[in-house]
Amino acid sequence: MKMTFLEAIKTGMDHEMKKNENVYILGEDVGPFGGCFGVTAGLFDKYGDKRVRDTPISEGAIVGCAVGSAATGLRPIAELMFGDFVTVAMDMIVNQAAKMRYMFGGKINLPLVIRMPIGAGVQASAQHSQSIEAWFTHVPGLKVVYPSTPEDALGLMMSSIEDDNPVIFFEHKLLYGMSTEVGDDIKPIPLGVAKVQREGTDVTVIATGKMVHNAIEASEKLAKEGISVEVIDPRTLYPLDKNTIFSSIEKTHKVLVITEEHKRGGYGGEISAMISEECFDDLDAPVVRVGALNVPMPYAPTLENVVIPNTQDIINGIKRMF
Amino acid sequence: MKMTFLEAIKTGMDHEMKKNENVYILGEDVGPFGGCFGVTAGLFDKYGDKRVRDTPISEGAIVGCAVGSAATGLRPIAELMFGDFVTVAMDMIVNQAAKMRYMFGGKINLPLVIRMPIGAGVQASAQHSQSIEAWFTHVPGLKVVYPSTPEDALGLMMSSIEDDNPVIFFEHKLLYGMSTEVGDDIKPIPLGVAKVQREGTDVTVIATGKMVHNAIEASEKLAKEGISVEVIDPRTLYPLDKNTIFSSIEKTHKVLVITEEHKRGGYGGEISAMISEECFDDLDAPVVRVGALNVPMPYAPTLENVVIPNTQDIINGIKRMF
Amino acid sequence: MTIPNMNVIDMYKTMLKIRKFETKAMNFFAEGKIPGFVHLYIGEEAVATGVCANLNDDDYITSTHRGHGHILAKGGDLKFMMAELFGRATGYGKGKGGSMHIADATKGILGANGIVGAGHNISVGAALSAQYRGTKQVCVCFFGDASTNQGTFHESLNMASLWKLPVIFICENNLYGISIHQSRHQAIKDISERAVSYNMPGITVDGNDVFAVYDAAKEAIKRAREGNGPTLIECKTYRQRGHFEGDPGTYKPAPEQEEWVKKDPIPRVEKFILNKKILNESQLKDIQQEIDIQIEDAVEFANNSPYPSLDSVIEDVYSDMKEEVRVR
Amino acid sequence: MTIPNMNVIDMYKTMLKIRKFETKAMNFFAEGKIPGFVHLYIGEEAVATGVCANLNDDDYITSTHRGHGHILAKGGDLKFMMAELFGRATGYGKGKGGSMHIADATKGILGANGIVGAGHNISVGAALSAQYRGTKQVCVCFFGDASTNQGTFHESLNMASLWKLPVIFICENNLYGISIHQSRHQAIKDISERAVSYNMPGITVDGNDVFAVYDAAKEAIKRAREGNGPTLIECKTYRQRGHFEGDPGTYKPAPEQEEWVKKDPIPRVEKFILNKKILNESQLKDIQQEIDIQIEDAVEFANNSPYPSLDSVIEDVYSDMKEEVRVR
Ligand SMILES: Cc1ncc(C[n+]2csc(CCOP(=O)(O)OP(=O)(O)O)c2C)c(N)n1
Ligand SMILES: Cc1ncc(C[n+]2csc(CCOP(=O)(O)OP(=O)(O)O)c2C)c(N)n1
Ligand SMILES: [Mg+2]
Ligand SMILES: [Mg+2]
Repeated sequence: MKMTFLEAIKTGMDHEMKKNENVYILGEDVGPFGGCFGVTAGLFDKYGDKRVRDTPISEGAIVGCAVGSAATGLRPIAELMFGDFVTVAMDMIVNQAAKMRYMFGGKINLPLVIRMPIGAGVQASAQHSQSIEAWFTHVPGLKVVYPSTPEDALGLMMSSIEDDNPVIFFEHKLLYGMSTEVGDDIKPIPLGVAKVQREGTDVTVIATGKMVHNAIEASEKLAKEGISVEVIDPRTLYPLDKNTIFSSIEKTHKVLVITEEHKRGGYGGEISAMISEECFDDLDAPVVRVGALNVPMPYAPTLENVVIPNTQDIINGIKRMF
Repeated sequence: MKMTFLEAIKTGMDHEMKKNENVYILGEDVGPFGGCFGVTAGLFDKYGDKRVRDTPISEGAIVGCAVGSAATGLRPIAELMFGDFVTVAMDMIVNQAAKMRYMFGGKINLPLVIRMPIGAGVQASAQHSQSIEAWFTHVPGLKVVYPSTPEDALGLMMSSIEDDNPVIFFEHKLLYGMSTEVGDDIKPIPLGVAKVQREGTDVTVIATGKMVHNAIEASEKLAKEGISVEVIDPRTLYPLDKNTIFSSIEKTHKVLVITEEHKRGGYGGEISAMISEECFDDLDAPVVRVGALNVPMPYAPTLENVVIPNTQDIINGIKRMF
Repeated sequence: MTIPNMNVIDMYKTMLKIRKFETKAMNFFAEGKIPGFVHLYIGEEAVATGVCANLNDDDYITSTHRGHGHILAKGGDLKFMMAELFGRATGYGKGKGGSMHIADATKGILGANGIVGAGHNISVGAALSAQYRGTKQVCVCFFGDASTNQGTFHESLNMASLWKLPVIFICENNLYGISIHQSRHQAIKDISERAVSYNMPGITVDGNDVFAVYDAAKEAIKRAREGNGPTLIECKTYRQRGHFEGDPGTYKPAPEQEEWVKKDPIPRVEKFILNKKILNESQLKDIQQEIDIQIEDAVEFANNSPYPSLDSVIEDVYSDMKEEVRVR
Repeated sequence: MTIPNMNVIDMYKTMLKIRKFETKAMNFFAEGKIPGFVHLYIGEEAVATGVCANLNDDDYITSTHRGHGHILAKGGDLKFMMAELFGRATGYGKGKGGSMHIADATKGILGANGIVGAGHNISVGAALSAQYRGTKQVCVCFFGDASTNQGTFHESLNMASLWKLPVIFICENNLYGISIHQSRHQAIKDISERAVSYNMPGITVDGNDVFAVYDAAKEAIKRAREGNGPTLIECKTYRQRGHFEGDPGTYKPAPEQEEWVKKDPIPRVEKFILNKKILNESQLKDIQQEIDIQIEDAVEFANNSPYPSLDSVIEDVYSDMKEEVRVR
């Protein structure tokens, strides 16, 4: 069946809520309003205010509530309206959720999911457009998921909810409306398994989130010029499926990493560094990274377009390697 | 004269406070108590409670106060008692301080310094030991300073206070007691200039914070085995002095990056990726990164020692390249 | 009430300016001429107007995502605001900020803000700065009812009261945080009660009565200027539009909406002006026309302004260096 | 006061256990046998004891950096605690947590916490969980006076009251946050007044009177169990030691310290027990010895416990995978 990215996330949550009554959703305006982007629309009618909870504007307490209830038997899904607002909930994620299991000697589980819409492209400017994957991939104890298609969003959401660890679930807001075929056999997609989105032989492109689609577009264009591009979407940033990446590089010997985050200090740097460290002899050219410019996201569409990496940037980056 | 790292930071602040009455300090217990690590001890007696302000335990408001007062003519120095507590002040740093200048079209300056003691080694466990450079180097609009010697701490503190941008100033808590010679001619050290801490010809080690000293120790040991190591301390993580790094690599063709942060997603990855991207042809071996294990910092000294990278890890990493 | 006629007229003009500016923005947004998010202040104009009528140019304000009213009331320029909404190089933020990030340092406007509750903290810093430098400046912090559940509210009021800072906390209780009615985000009715926690005065006023707001603010500002510390003023008002443009606001019960539209602050002032014979009908018309012209001028200014150069995208992030450019 | 003699004796034992455990920890820290940070609860034992005497094993608590007393009062095991302070594999956290991070899920102890104010948020989650699952469990949130200026306090009390969650907020007002006297961190005297902001009951009790604490907590816990929501209880007490071991606490005026040492909660209970003839002197001695033995046993247990294996360092961070090991 065809499904939008947004519906896929909702369907994933719905399935898990049906299966397990301890799964619940909380966040700002997630109830009758259906969430700022409409992701939870309809769930309130189905599950009521106990399981789809509107909260005050208190992101720290929202995540704290998730942490406390996860530690005591529930499986919360917390929505942050925009990922950018996690700046007021960092402590609960970083110092509490991520570390409790370890500090307590492994004697406590924290099965919780924190959903964060991220990404630019809607002229929402500097405080509503950030890509913040790198902060969380740097924090031991968190799993980090970032799907790029409806099908993956659905299956990965199910796995995230079923996981006994805190999971950060990123959703690129420009993908919400994207609609594609989703297999009828709805089931979890394991965390830590990458997907080869397009096979190729000349160069490996590792892309995340919305950039996966730019990478595919770039490879279609490059195919016409005789360059065969393999596009890999890690889907979960951590755990990272190194094997799929390494196998591809053994074949292509060239890599470009494309992420929407600011290039400086991004997770793309981790991927690049890791590849250089572990596949040096396989590389015929330096790993090229493409990312957003290192400036806050500007408002004017013309400026925003310059800051966000695009298909042409990927093409340019690849061509530099040939 | 000889000076401890701690005294050097204090001296840097003292000099600037003397010069400019709009420079002031705020933070928890920074007044008569002198700060949890004693860095501000004595300044309260000298400058009084207007300029050395004890605050309630409200890190968000502390940094917010710094932001609001910097925007209106003061030059605040905010102390976070431990860098780990920045999790409750992230918004003021990331969404406000770093972005205001840009969002407002460059029409506002934010001359403020946020001091954060970081690092492990005192059995303070998971919530009092983190190295969090990577979060801030990823945020456009912030400058990030991380000195490793008293002399640098002093001069860089002066420059940080005189800078018109928000500066994150990291202090490794194990360095506070370190005492070395500081030139009598006290003056600012410009941000963005690396220091070659030890010259060498066979391999370049880029090290930050306390790890600079481990790197020097490693190079002394390796010298006996005939391996000549050049140790570079960037001192400011951003702006990063690429030239000094690149010149060294042109000579040595081998690089190891050693940072105390968790390896996954650390700033070490950025440095490594950047070097691979820009110096690929100069490299005879993959850039090796050494960092902390990707687990929260444990309490027991034996465990903590395993997690923190040490001199032997640097030696091992270098030997792998030969 | 002992407000001079001059001030009454000025306040009327300000309210009208806000209303007309926003009505334009509303239409432009609907036409797709303004992108991003636009949060309108329609129905709440009396709050910003009544408060700012007491302020000097060098006093400070912090604002919110719903900032047009605050900025105009504090003396912000229609032209630079409209140009910013249009994403032009002449806008307040050179097109980098948009509706949620308008600031004007020359008027003490420390910025609209996209983060709910951020202004609380910043206002304390600005007030500290005034106290530190020994000026008689004050800072007014505007914020919504729902933002009073954010930790920043608490930390800021505590610190401001402890240090007797010259800040005035103006809560615009418009009954909603997006779709959430006040009764669903806090267990109290009068937000001014929260002043107790900080040992500061807290009062509630009719936020649709510009004179009531004016009077309450006057006293609080005086108190602050005299070094007696902060005040929390809750202004009961109503958001006539959806949360942002595009939100139909269907969660607001129709009778509630109607009741509040009846209490619209602008006709109330018009009636007052006519009743008290401060101005006659035709004089009011003149004012309305005068403001229409100002708005048209601002639109024209914005329309005729250049787009920001693409190179400018890497400027203004540091005071002393540029980020790296992309070669495309 | 109508507390059965049995309970009085139990509470006495608990207080003594805390005192003696911490006195040991204090000495071990001084000798360098315990590294890291150690924050002692000496002088405040009546609070945790009086509150927890009303709790069941499956009720929850959240604690602070100063957690030994809470954990022991809630049924934590001396042996596993001491072993944790010693950094041994048998400790509550297998040597990974230390003094600031002791938890015991089997006793509903959701962890001491190194972040001031973090427990507030977590307690709300635990209480929500109890309400959600329809149990009659409650959660007690312990925290210091200075932590009530942290945003988390505000957000948590607001949410708990709004949702009528079964949580009891116990403020241990020991007059200081590290070196900062209460009068220098907030503009109020009675922290219980802050309950007004959330429309919940707020009361202040003598925190050095274990029976007063017991009574107040009993009522609040009943209220919570019956679905009537949270209560804020402020217990006025005093931290007899420095903030952490190593801090001489010179900022505390000597007369203040002396006055409070006179109000030490343990002799008060002893006097009560003797006066009321609940026990005689020799019976008290027996209890003291019994606890001394328990402490000695705990020390022996800790001393004889193995250090954690170095391999264990990469375990327990995820439930289903291990991080990469270092090859050294
Ligand atoms: C930290 C943060 N959380 C959530 C949001 C999303 N958001 C923007 S405005 C708003 C409602 C604010 O309500 P209120 O404070 O009452 O102001 P009003 O919109 O009614 O003027 C929300 C939830 C945000 N911008 N920042
Ligand atoms: C977020 C955060 N800020 C600061 C600290 C440092 N710190 C630890 S305990 C403490 C004082 C706490 O005072 P209070 O809440 O009164 O508890 P008490 O120590 O008196 O029991 C401070 C400032 C911290 N651990 N976490
Ligand atoms: Mg509102
Ligand atoms: Mg205290």
